[in-house]
Amino acid sequence: MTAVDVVLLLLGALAAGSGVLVVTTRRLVHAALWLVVTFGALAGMYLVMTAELVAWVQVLIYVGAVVVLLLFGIMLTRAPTGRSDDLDSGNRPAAVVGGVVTCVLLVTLAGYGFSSAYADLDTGRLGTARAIGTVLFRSWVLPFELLSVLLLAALVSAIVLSRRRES
Amino acid sequence: MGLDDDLTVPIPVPTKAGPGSRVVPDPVRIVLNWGRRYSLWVFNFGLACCAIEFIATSMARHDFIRLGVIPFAPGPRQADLMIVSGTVTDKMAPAIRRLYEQMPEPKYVISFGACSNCGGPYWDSYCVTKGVDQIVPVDVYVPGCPPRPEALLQGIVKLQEKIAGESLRARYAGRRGVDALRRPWQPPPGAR
Amino acid sequence: MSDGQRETTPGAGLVKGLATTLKTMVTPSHTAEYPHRLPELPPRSRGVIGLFEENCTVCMLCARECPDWCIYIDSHKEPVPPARPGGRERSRNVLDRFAIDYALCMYCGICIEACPFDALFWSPEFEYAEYDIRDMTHERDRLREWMWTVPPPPANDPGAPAPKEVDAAAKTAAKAEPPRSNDAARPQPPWEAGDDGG
Amino acid sequence: MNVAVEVAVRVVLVFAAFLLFPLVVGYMEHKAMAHMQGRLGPMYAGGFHGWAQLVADGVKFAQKEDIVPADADRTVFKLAPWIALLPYLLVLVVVPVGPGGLVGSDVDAGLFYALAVMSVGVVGAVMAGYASANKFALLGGIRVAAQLMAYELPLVLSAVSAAMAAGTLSLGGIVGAWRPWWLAWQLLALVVFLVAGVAELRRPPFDMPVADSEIIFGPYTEYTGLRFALFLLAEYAGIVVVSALATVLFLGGWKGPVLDAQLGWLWTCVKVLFVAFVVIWLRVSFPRLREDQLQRFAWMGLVPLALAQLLLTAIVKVAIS
Repeated sequence: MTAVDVVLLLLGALAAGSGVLVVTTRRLVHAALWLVVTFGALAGMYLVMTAELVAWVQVLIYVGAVVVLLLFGIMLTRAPTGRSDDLDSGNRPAAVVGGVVTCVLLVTLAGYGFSSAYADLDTGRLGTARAIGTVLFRSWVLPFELLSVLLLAALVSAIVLSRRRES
Repeated sequence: MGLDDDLTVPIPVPTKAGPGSRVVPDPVRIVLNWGRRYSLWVFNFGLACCAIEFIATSMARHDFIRLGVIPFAPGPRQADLMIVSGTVTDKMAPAIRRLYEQMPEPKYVISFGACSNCGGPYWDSYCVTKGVDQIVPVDVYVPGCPPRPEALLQGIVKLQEKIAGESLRARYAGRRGVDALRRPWQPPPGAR
Repeated sequence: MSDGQRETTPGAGLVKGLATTLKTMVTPSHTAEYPHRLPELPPRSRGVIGLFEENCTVCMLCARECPDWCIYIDSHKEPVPPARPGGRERSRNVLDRFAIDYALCMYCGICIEACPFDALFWSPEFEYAEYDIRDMTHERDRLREWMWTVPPPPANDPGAPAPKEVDAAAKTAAKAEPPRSNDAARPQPPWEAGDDGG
Repeated sequence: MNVAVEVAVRVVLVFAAFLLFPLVVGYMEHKAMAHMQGRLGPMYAGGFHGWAQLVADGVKFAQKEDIVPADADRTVFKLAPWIALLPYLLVLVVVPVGPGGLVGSDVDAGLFYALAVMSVGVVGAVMAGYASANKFALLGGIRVAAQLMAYELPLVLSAVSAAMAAGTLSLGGIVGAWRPWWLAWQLLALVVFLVAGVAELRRPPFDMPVADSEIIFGPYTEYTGLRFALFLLAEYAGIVVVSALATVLFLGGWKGPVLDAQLGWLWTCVKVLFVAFVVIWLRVSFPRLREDQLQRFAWMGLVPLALAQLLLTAIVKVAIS
């Protein structure tokens, strides 16, 4: 076990731990703030795995935008500084079951799908912007464009949904 | 400064100052005093015509930033110096007291003009507080009705001299703060 | 580009704003540096009231006219020996205390106008902020010190008629009355003394 | 061993710059603003033209009473200033000051690193707004969040334009590829970047979140003493960082008319201070925008402009290659 492994494990534990705190804390805003820690730990894991660009994009998009958006939403609707006991919905068992099933599914899928994938970390050029750009716009350009169409559809539908009926 | 020599009722020590003020060997004390002296973020409590003179002092011609009086602290929490300029009415008094208490220690008050010194022209009005020093302790009184902007500058210089010579330990060890409000009956001037 | 078009160019206002501030920055500032340089106060500035106590007869008019009641006067009577032997003994008022509470004073100047004997004068001094409100009541020695800071009245505008009292005094002088002796014995205000000396 | 010493020296240098430059910018703000308003600014603190005004402020803030409101979320309240301040320190590490690796640490995707870390700083202000248990602070926090979301996009897009032009995400690489004629080519991106940067720092005229005449001081309403000073420091450090990024991306960093190799760091400093001066200049010249004007300006003005610049960059890039 190398030092990198240890750091990776620690970061993973941090991500998982703060993830649990996100769903168990009784303070709404704390949940969002723990989410920052989770995303930060995730970004750290990407870094350790030499996926530099992904790490910074993770921070930029998730911490810088998504969490801020979440906080914005929370503060816009309600912002109790104290504990709020109605955060717990009483669906804990179902949530645990759902979480475990998802976890197993994901781990299995990832295990099967990428068990044969091999990356040479020693060259250290895998996670750079150039490498990712090359791969993205050469081998994976079709899925990438499909995804962008999906996002566009989501955007358009959000606009349609939020439009006021003119009648 | 014989404000509270003859105070009989013990009053709890007001509040703690920031951590930096508790270390007070002499050279440090001079540095600390220097910092407080030249960084007086001012909080304007303008209530009447004196406020106009106060604003004039903050403007380009007199520009009290030269003396380190930074206008205007956004709120009481960031302020070091409150300048009460104008007629303090009994209705406004609680607000002044409250904002004064919201300021963090160490804090200073300048009473600017006759009305806030002791009621001024409204000394026998039913609704005017006879001097802001009845509700908050005042460090420097600036006379005038209204005083010239230069008079305020002189008051500020005077306050800075006072700050340069003071010791925070003495300030907080003694019973200062609210006790000026509860000082005993004052003999009429001249009977001293 | 014509002027009309320039008015509507987007961003022209923004540029103008930037230019204004920049221009102000490179021109000298107009700050009066008070603690270093004393201000040049206009004549008849109402800074503080000085007392010329030789003129005061303790008539109490000022204290009674003061809207704030901020003037404190104490006095006692002293017998004055008769002018001639065998004459009746007179009494005169002697000023014991003359104090003005500048915390209360509203600088209306009514006392100065009410004084029939010209004992009170406006001085432009303004530097008397205090740490304690009780120190704002200034006794007569301090008021007398302020008296020496009273500036001479500004000269009349060219061609203006002389003030009424000067006219009256000139007429009286024209009647060629011999000067009363106690006038000469009375100490003179500084500007008059200055006139004599210079 | 040598590596450790070198790292230590770099860390110390970056830290010194982090402490010194905000003070210089703060003093410059005092003086420039004063003279732009026909005043003199601080004159007494420290003797010569009040050079020590901000030092005095710091000394004073250190001895102020430390107030945490009774209803506040204490942990978050105390943590917020640090979260607001530290990202700027971390960004300063990757800003290249001179040729030949004169940089705290050369990160490959330096541009993305800088933008990502900078956006974290805003979380500090949002935390402060929420944790103060004060309605003005809350309003300020909401405005901060809304402003960040509006201005992050044009900021990133205009920065990306520079990266596209240079063909690299490394900040040092961008400066290396920079040519003087880019000033014309990337002018629009420079303007958008500066405006969005000023807005992201919540500086006037985009200071609705802290508008002290409307909502006291927004998220910082309840902060006193050292913690408030940290927020102030974060603001000035933010100016330095945004100016440094603008310098590196659009103004050619260490490249100057003469003596690039020897005096590169000096050119960088001069340019950074100049951009910081422009930021202050904007503050003095323009009144505060309204909240809705701000959002409209971002979404309907800056974003299309940034996209247009991106298109122009792409066209020119293809044409010259």
